[in-house]
Amino acid sequence: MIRIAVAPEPIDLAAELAAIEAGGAGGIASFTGLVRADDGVTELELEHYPGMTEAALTELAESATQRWSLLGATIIHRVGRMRPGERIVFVATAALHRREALDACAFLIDRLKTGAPFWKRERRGEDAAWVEAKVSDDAAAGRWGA
Amino acid sequence: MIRIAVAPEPIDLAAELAAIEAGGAGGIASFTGLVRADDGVTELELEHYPGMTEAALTELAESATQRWSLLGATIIHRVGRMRPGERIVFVATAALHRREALDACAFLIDRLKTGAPFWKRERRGEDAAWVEAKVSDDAAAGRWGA
Amino acid sequence: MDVLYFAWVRERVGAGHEHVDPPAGITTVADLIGWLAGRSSGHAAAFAEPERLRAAIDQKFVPLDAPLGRAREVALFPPVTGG
Amino acid sequence: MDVLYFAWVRERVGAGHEHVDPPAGITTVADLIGWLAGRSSGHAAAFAEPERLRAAIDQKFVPLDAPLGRAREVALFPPVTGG
Repeated sequence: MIRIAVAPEPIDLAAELAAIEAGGAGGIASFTGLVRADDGVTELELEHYPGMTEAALTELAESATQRWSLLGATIIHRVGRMRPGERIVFVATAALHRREALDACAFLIDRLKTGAPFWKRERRGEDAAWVEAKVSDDAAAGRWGA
Repeated sequence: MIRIAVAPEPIDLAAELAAIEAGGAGGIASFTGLVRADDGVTELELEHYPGMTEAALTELAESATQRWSLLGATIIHRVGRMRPGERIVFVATAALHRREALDACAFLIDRLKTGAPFWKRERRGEDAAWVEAKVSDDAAAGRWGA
Repeated sequence: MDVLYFAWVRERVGAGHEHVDPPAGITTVADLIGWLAGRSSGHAAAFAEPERLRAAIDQKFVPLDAPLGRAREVALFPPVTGG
Repeated sequence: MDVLYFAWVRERVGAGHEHVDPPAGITTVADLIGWLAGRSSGHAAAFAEPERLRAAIDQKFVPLDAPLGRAREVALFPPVTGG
């Protein structure tokens, strides 16, 4: 019921949603993060810490299933190079009732932003720059308490 | 950027997500409601008020786009007969930043539960019963203020 | 005036819609419900407990004490249960 | 002890990992950072501003004042920016 994947392949949303829907839930909440096409980025590169990444995401999904009654939790994070409009991350949660699915989904994406070892580098034509962490991400992760 | 559909056909999640992703967003939040398979229901029937339904859903989506900076809002509601595990409703919101997409998605599904003219009838073998409205749905819709 | 019924209201009345011409004293949705209840035993069963009903005038939700005004279409139904 | 570097820390050091054997006085992550800074000009550039760094010991996030203990793998990197 927990599914974690970290891979360079494009994220297959239809397959991931079908898998989590098969668990008998009443509601599925999901969040998909995309490479934004609006700010001149021509390519995004995602670096991660192999081994620790999967462990951190598994721990994050487990903490969600302890906090809410979930029938499923999926976290898929793409790594490597991707282009504007492509999917970077997908999280989904399944529960009998919508509130649990919605809250757990928001929790997972907020916590993932600050609690898993990924680093983004943006390319704009010839220039490449590491993305700076946002203070607002720490605040969002903190909404959920310890 | 607002897409509303009320139809007896199964909801094509992959197509709906691809459509809303095409708007250049940074994040897409979605919620899918399924016919629960756990409580003996053999068939669910959804009745609605043609004309008013589409108007109510359009108004709901517009109120979300006024409240949050959304690049897209989709509400698809199935009507007619469906079986356990099938999708009843799908809402999705697209925004530059995840918080807006997540909040607007929760708003849409909470408000849809009490603000659009749909009625569910559950069949369990030979028995059929209209579903009673939940007080908790009024409370959830009320979270978002007037 | 067209009156529409949905869900168990429709089932008890035995029809999804009807055209009615209420008398002059019927000025609110609640008045209309009371008047409709006298049309048949099915109507009486549908409208026995007005507190279980909700209404729309010309496809907008309204409370039961709303004036009918120049309503062309009034719908009566149980609380909604979509989503 | 294996030391791993990510993102701009890796780029400035010029390597993704190295095996080091710090002296006995190096007991915390912050001590390790200060000691690593002396290994090359690349290390010096990577570790010039420790407040911009984050760390993990044996694949768990730790604060910079965490004791190294029996760490087998220490990772040094900028604040994470995934999702």
